[in-house]
Amino acid sequence: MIEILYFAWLREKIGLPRERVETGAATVADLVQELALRDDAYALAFADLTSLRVALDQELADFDAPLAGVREVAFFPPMTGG
Amino acid sequence: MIEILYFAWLREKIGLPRERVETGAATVADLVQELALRDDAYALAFADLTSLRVALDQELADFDAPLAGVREVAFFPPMTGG
Amino acid sequence: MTAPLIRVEAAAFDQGAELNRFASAAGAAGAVVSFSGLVRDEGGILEALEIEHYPAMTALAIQAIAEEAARRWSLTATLVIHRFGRLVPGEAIMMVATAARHRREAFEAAEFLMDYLKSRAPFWKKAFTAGGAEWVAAKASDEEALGRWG
Amino acid sequence: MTAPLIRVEAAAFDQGAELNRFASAAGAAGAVVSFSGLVRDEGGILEALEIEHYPAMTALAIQAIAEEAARRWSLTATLVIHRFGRLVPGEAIMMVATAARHRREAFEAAEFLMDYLKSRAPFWKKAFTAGGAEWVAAKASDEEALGRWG
Repeated sequence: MIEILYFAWLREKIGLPRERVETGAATVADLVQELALRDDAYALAFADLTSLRVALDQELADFDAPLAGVREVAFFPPMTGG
Repeated sequence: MIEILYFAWLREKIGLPRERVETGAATVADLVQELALRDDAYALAFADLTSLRVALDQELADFDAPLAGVREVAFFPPMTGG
Repeated sequence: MTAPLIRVEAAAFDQGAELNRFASAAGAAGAVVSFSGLVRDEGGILEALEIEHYPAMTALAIQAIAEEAARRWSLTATLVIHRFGRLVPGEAIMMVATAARHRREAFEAAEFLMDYLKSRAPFWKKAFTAGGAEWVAAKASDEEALGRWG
Repeated sequence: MTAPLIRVEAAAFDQGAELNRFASAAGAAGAVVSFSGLVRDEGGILEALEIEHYPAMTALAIQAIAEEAARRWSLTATLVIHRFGRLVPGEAIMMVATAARHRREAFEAAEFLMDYLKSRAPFWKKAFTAGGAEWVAAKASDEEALGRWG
């Protein structure tokens, strides 16, 4: 089981802040593909990966990063701190 | 008549903060030469011009600047503000 | 240096009081730089800014940025305060402060902290105007600013 | 921008209160940078710093530096406070603050002001220790810092 978190407009498009999923995805990209197949909201939310960022267990990562051992995946738009 | 001001260690070496002098010096360098001839204290104070700065009427200037029309000449070491 | 002081909080803070406390604790430092980011009113149209963050990650990410700054510059102290929640124009969103013996180090470290906080700390801003609400887009110039630090 | 605020004074000032006043007047600015220079205790040996200046020239020189900064960067406000007279370790010698829409402008302008105040404003420092008094020598690195601004 992986905990998935969504922030900012991604959270709004998908309609929830977090969910638990059972997945066999090997990488973040595989997980994204799985989610995008669920329905139109997910497909739209994940349509353009260049406008998204991902963190694995609270650390920024790339979309080709492996998911083995990861407990929390967070997806969000580019950050606008400061 | 020109008003001459001295600051920091230059003031201490010369022993006064300001004085009025009657001079026909054409440039700052000429004035320095005149002053240096007065006595050992002045000679020592003006021995190394690279360690001195000059302002004419409250504006930084070069030692070859003309003195025509100038009312106040200030000599001092490199500034240490901030 | 003393450990970086990092605070992520909803409440408003007094940047002047923070600067005074920071400077008095900065010890041997001769140079103190502070940066504060304020909510702009955007010509009067902005009603509020809502800042979302990723609680489990935020302090960790800022900590990593502050530690990297401490590796690159000789700092005697570092402070980062960042708010989340609803803010109105004129309020301080965040503040960083750095202290060092030499001004160049304090300035560079503060700019470094800001450049990384902008694009690498998990905050997102939503702007509320009479016309509606919109997520603030990241600026290409903010991403490019990171290039300066190699 | 509003006219630069310039104060040359003997009295101690409260840098935090100054920052708060400055930020609240900075209007449309989103970015506020401050720098404060503190008297270092130099490992406990420094008893006091005495700052001499050239009263007829000081404010004029700082004004010219601040105007040059305003020509180079889009600032919404600028503040320079510089003390003279006798100061003890830990006290603030001086402070600059800049406000701009973008952080890079506020940072650069503050660094520019500091670089010029260091070597082009008529102040001289004398350090008093148990061993005696000595004029603080200008640093080559401070003169070189000006090269950055062309």
